[in-house]
Amino acid sequence: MMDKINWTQWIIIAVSLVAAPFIGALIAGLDRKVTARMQGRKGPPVIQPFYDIIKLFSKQPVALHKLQILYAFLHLVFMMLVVVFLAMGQDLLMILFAHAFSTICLVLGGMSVRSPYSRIGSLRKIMQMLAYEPILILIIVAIYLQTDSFLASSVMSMSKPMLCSMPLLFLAFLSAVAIKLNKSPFDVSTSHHAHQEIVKGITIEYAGPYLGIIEIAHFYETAILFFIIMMFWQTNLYIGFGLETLAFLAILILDNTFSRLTTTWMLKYMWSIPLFLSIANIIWLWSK
Amino acid sequence: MINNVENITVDNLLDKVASKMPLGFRFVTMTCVDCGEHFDILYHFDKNYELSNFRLSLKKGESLPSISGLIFAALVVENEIQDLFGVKVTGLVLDYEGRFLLTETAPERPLCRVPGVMMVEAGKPAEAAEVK
Amino acid sequence: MAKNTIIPFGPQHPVLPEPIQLRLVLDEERVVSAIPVVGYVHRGLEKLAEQKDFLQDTYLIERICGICSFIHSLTYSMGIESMMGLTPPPRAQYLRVIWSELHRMHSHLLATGLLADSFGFENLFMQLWRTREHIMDAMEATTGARVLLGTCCIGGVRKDVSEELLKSVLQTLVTVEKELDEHMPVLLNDYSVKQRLCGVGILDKQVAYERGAVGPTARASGIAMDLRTQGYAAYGELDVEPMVETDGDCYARTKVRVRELYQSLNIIRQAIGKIPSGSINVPFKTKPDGEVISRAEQPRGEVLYYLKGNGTDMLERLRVRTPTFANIPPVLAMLAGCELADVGVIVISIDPCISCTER
Amino acid sequence: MFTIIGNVFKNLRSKYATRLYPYEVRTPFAGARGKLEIDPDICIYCGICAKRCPANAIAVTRKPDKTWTLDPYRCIVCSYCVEVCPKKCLHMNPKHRSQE
Amino acid sequence: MFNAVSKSPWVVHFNCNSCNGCDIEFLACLTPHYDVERFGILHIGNPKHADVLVVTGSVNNRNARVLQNVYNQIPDPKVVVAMGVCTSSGGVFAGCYNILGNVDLVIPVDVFVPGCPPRPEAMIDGIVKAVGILERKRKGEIFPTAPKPLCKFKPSEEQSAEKTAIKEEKTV
Amino acid sequence: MEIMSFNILLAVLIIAPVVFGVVAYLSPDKLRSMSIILCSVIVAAAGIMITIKPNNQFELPGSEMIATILEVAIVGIILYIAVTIRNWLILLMSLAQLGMIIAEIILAQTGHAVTHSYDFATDPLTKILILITSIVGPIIAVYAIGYMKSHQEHAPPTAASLGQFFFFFIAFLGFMNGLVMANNLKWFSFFWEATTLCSYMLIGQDGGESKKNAERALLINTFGGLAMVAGALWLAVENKTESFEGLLAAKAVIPMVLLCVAAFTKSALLPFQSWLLGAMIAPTPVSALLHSATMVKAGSYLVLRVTPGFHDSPKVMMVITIIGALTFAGAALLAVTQSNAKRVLAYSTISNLGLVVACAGIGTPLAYAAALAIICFHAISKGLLFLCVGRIEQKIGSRDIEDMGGILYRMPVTTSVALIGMMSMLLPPFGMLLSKWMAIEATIRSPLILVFIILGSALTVFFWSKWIGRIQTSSYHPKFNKESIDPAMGFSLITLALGVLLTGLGSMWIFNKFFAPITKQVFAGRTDISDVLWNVFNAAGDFAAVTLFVAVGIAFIAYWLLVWRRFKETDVRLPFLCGENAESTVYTTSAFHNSEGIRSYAFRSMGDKIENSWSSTTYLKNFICEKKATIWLNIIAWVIIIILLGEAHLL
Ligand code: NFV
Ligand code: SF4
Ligand code: SF4
Ligand code: SF4
Repeated sequence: MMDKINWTQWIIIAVSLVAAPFIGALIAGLDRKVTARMQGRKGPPVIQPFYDIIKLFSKQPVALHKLQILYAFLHLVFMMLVVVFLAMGQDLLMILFAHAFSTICLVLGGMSVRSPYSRIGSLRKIMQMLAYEPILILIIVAIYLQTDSFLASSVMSMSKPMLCSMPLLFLAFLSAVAIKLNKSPFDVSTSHHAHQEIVKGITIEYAGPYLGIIEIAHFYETAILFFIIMMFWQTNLYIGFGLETLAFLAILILDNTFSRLTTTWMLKYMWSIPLFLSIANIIWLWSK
Repeated sequence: MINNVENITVDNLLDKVASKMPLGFRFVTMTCVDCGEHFDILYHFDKNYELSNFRLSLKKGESLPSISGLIFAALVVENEIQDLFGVKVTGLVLDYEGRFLLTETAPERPLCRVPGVMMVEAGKPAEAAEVK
Repeated sequence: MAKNTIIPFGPQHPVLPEPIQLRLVLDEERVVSAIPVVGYVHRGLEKLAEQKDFLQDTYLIERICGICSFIHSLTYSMGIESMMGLTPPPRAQYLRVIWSELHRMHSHLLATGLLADSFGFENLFMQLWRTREHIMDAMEATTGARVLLGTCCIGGVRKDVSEELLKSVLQTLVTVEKELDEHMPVLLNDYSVKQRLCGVGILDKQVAYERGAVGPTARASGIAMDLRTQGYAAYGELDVEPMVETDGDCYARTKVRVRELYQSLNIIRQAIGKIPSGSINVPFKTKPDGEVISRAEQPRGEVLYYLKGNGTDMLERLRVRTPTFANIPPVLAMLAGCELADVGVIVISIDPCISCTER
Repeated sequence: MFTIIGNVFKNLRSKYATRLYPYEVRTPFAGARGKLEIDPDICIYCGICAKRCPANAIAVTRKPDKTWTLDPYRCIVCSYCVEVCPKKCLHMNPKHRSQE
Repeated sequence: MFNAVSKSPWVVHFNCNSCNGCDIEFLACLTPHYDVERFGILHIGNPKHADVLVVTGSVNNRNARVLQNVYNQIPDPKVVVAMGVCTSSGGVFAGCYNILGNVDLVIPVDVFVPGCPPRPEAMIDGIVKAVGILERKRKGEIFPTAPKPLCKFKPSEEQSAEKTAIKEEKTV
Repeated sequence: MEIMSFNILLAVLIIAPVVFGVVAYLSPDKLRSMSIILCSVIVAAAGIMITIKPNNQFELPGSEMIATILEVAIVGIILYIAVTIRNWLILLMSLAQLGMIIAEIILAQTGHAVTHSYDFATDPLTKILILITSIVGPIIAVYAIGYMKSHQEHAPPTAASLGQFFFFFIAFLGFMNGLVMANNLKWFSFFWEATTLCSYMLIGQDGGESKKNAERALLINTFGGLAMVAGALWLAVENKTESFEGLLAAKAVIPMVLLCVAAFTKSALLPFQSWLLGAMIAPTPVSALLHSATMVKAGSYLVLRVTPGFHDSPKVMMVITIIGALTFAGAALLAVTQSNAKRVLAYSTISNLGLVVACAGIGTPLAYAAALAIICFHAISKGLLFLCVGRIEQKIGSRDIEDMGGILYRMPVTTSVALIGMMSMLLPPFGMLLSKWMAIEATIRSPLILVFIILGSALTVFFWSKWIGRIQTSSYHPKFNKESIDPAMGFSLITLALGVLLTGLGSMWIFNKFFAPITKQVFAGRTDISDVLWNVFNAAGDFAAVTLFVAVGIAFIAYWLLVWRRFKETDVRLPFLCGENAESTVYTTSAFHNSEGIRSYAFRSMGDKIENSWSSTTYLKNFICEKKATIWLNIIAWVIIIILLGEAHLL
């Protein structure tokens, strides 16, 4: 309830709302830098994403029609909501829903325009959702099995790091993160710099500030995902941070050692190995 | 100068062309040359790096039957000839109707020689740009 | 039931480096039909060549395409030479071979790099182009230009290459080979690359033959055809074998290119080893007259020049049939029934060069 | 799978391949065709270069005064003119034009 | 703010009519040896996200409208960089029947990069210059189409006053 | 206020519709509309009144006899129909049904005493269904006035008369009310069969092809009827009772399972789903009323009614849950493959009914509350969606989703209403999402079910967003079209849309105010069940609901301030078509697909011709085919049902 939130919580919410995009942007900047170095290039400065965002907001706001932009706003707001929920340690399922709806809004925005590439990208985005959503839910199930609670805050009450009890789920989750960040081999619906058969896919018709909104939402999302990775070692922040770095490098290496594969492949893969890993992990937890 | 040239006519064109493929010839391309009164249309076939050609002389204004029904690959070049020389090619599998390489705004039949005018001034000299 | 998707694929499309439109009809994401729409790069160069004199044409012809430019001017020169009865001196012939093969290498690296880009392997693209840069340097060092070499002329070549430079080219080749050894396994053995290439865009031998495929496209379908074996320029004295694969899919085409890269390395080494000294061109006074067909093996396949001179400075007709021109009908056969995601890959796998095609 | 990973780590370890162009300029290759230059004092304004240039980039006038004009936005840097000039007053500067 | 516009120019490349020479040189700019991403440049492939339009090749009858469309789809502020002599005059192709000519017949161009093809270094110069213009355009300055100065030489005897000054005099 | 006693209200609810139906049948067009409206008002008023009254019971003297006679009569009618359409299977089954009824009578005559209980009663569960029937029902009936007017103009000559249509349509409301209030199984069977009959007649309304589909519906539902009568007979013989009360008290597993099978047929769960799809051939109001909002809910109502007593047969409950969950996921999967709007809606209905059954099977309070919430929210939303589709179909002459692009501009009101309906099926803060959330939380302890529910939810999101994406696809229009709507249809659409919006926005509140107390009542005094999730859910739900509102509000306000007001026509750009966009600002309104304002999706193609680009939606053709998937799902479902029967027998 609103009235039950005390001022520390308000501060936490405010701080996380402000900090998340910065962290996300920083990660994106590091991503670009490290990717460049992996390819033997010098690469852009680490704060490049900030320049990009500022630039996007100084561009002319062009669009195909008005409705499209509403969805960009909703996309961002739901992403922010996820951050708020996480900061409040709220129900994990609700967090997942909010996150899913954020994505759905992006999809709807992409589909609301009469632009074939955008629509194809949107459909692929839904496929991506189909691919990773079960894993996210299974992670929640695993958390529930251990804590008997759906609350995000309950994770902190676990005495052992989550990674110890859900190592396989962690691996599966990394695949999901790769999808969410549109990294090879999963960058089917849109992709940041690669040249794709559907051009920019789902974001193709957003320009200027509206693209900026979507980018910011993406930063939020990145921050959220990395926060969740950190939660896998909730008992020690430093180790959690190390875990995060490792995961970050792993995803970048994945990005740089794989080509983009097809949607069909993605679905098949995600519904076989990671799903199998997750279910195995769940069964193990269940039998414990 | 060009070896293995056989003269053919519009009437036996299709038969001749059809007879080439079973012999293991690969269709290479066609060349159209404007010879003033008529077009020389050369059909090039290749077997073991050896070209063998048909030469068809087509009167201006006459239409050329398409061989794209026999050899799909000829489609592209026939459309091109139709564009660039204004030769009407009949029976194309996919007819771009003279809009293959050219658009409405482009000159018509650009590769035809206009009698009398042998050379169009190619490009403007540098002064022209300077004046502008 | 649902209508089919109709989209233009190109002309301005990041996967296609060049403007060509494929009008795709898709059922969900499966291609039902693909119709090429061209003319975005049509310049009308054949006409212009008739209006410049045949010496200037050498430079014009080079600019049919920046990727395979040298071999264009080479084929053109060979045509004019045979019209005028000239035989370039052997050193020129060898230099021509060396530059041709450098061109082939840069073109193949470019093509495979673009292919990697088209299936989203950015890193591989970067690495291949990085390797390519060595070859560009070698070309710039030997000719003075990176792309449009401008060194082939009628009767020989314009520029001699010193022994040191040739040595440095060999040196470059060592680097290139080392890097190729590193990258080629990625192209050939990587799981994800194979996923995208194997079994995609299959062109079987019969169709390849009927539709007149040339170059790596044809060779990948099992048609052993390489004009270099006919021994134009100095190829007759060098060891050239057509590189043939039989699967006819994108993977086979890539493999042909990869093998040709090594082959080119080998040829250049042979040529540098055997290169005689002497003059680099022959003087001439005559004007081209008569009709001639000249053919050579471009990176993408057989190029055919039809030249008709009339004893004046101007040619009466110059016609170029480039390899991509011949490869367009086969690529349409490959596209039918493929996935949208593979359209770019398939198109790039024949290494299309539209500016060659449309001139 | 992961066949390129060795290369990735190699790149991470070693210095980047990038030439930091505007800050560090590589010396051009000797004999590179960067831009066309003329020594106007040797030139006899015969106009042969202008006639031979495949791109019509040169204009030479003798009257009212002697000028040799190059349209650098037309020149295809082929150095054909260098070859045909009887006085050899044209030469190619290995530096490219915008690098002045 | 931070001149952000000039620090994050996203490029869309349209190959008009080029012989690919300029094209591949431009692509080479993206690759490790030149790496224009150092300047924040992304080859984005979609005009709606772009700030810089890189054109190679001259305009012909069919692609003029495409060029126009691509240009129109780029939101302001935007700059156009024309690579190669084809873009500035038609280059060696001037006079071809299907060539309309230079790119600035169709869209305003901010930077012309001479050369056939320009070296990647020259292209980088061009883009860097264009990016400066981009920032000033954001501030509302209006730019005319870039000039294409000729290089005019006269025998130095005739230049009695300043003997050495005119090596490369530029006129518009 | 005892203005009207319970008994009178009851009678009004059941009998008034039938009477008005007869009036509608006999009267000419004008009067018919009047009588329908009047009936609607009366039923709605009575429905509301009976719900605000305390729970009550009613016993009819001699009801045994009346019910039996009515039941025999209705089975007789079905028999007659079976003979006329020469469907021997139906004939056989109704004969068996008749036989069992007679057996029961004979039993009673031979002194086999059966405990009597009251005949009709209201309790919270009943009241929810009455509310749905008597509020959503009349609204749809009003819509039908407008709809049928133009439907009849284009109907084939084989179509039955409007009078007949409205008779069954209106009378159905009464039967439905009776059905949910009946406590006595005899009465229940009668109403059950009566709704089957109505459904049959209404599906076959247009004659021809539709007759076949009606026949299938009748066949499957007769099978259900058979199961039900068998259950009743068993109950009477073994447990000497014939009321739900008795059933629950006796904990008789076999009759309960038989009743559940009957419920599955009516709710069209797998493997009985085929009739509901066939039923989509009926005029859209029928689909809306019978085949999504009310009649099919009878099945899930029955499951909800009987399951609370069987917590000590966990295996049976488990199997019921599995069937529900399988249906939920399976129907959603099939819905993904469909492009026919009504079939999508049908599958979605089946899917949701599956979820209700699954929740009922889980049987914890949270699940029970979720089931109630789904029934309620689904009825409103789905009713609305059907009405929208009906209208769209009449307007564009197609029920293919792919043809619905651009209707946002052509018929903004209907489309917005439809959008609201669809959003309410999957987006927060609408009730459906809330219910699904509860369902997931409730199933957390049974991973198998959870997997189904997760899959089902994901697929649900998939097909809805595809559809939403399609209908809102549009180009830029400076102004929207003015839409002219038939007043009756307009009224229904707007009321239902308001209903959806209000219940949606207040879903958390409604939940806490109504469903939670009802559930508590149902589970009152049950110590064997505790639900730790309950409180957590409430707290979290509250917080989520409030923040969601705030967030969405912020988004809208920001959007309005920053974009809506400032958006200029000059900021409009054409879509990315690889640079080959054809001329832009050509406004045409002629052919349907060109009525798109700016013809922005045109591109120049082969030979410089201008062509329209088009992008269809994916139906996962690469992955699944409806036919094959149906067969497999049916096989699995049959296996599960057989297991269920076996399970019941063993206990
Ligand atoms: N190889 C080659 Fe060409 C030629 N001739 C051709 O299609 O590249 Ni531009
Ligand atoms: S050819 Fe040489 S001497 Fe003659 S004008 Fe040109 S530069 Fe001067
Ligand atoms: S270099 Fe070539 S293009 Fe340039 S002026 Fe000389 S001849 Fe003309
Ligand atoms: S400027 Fe030269 S290299 Fe560039 S496109 Fe034109 S001809 Fe080709």
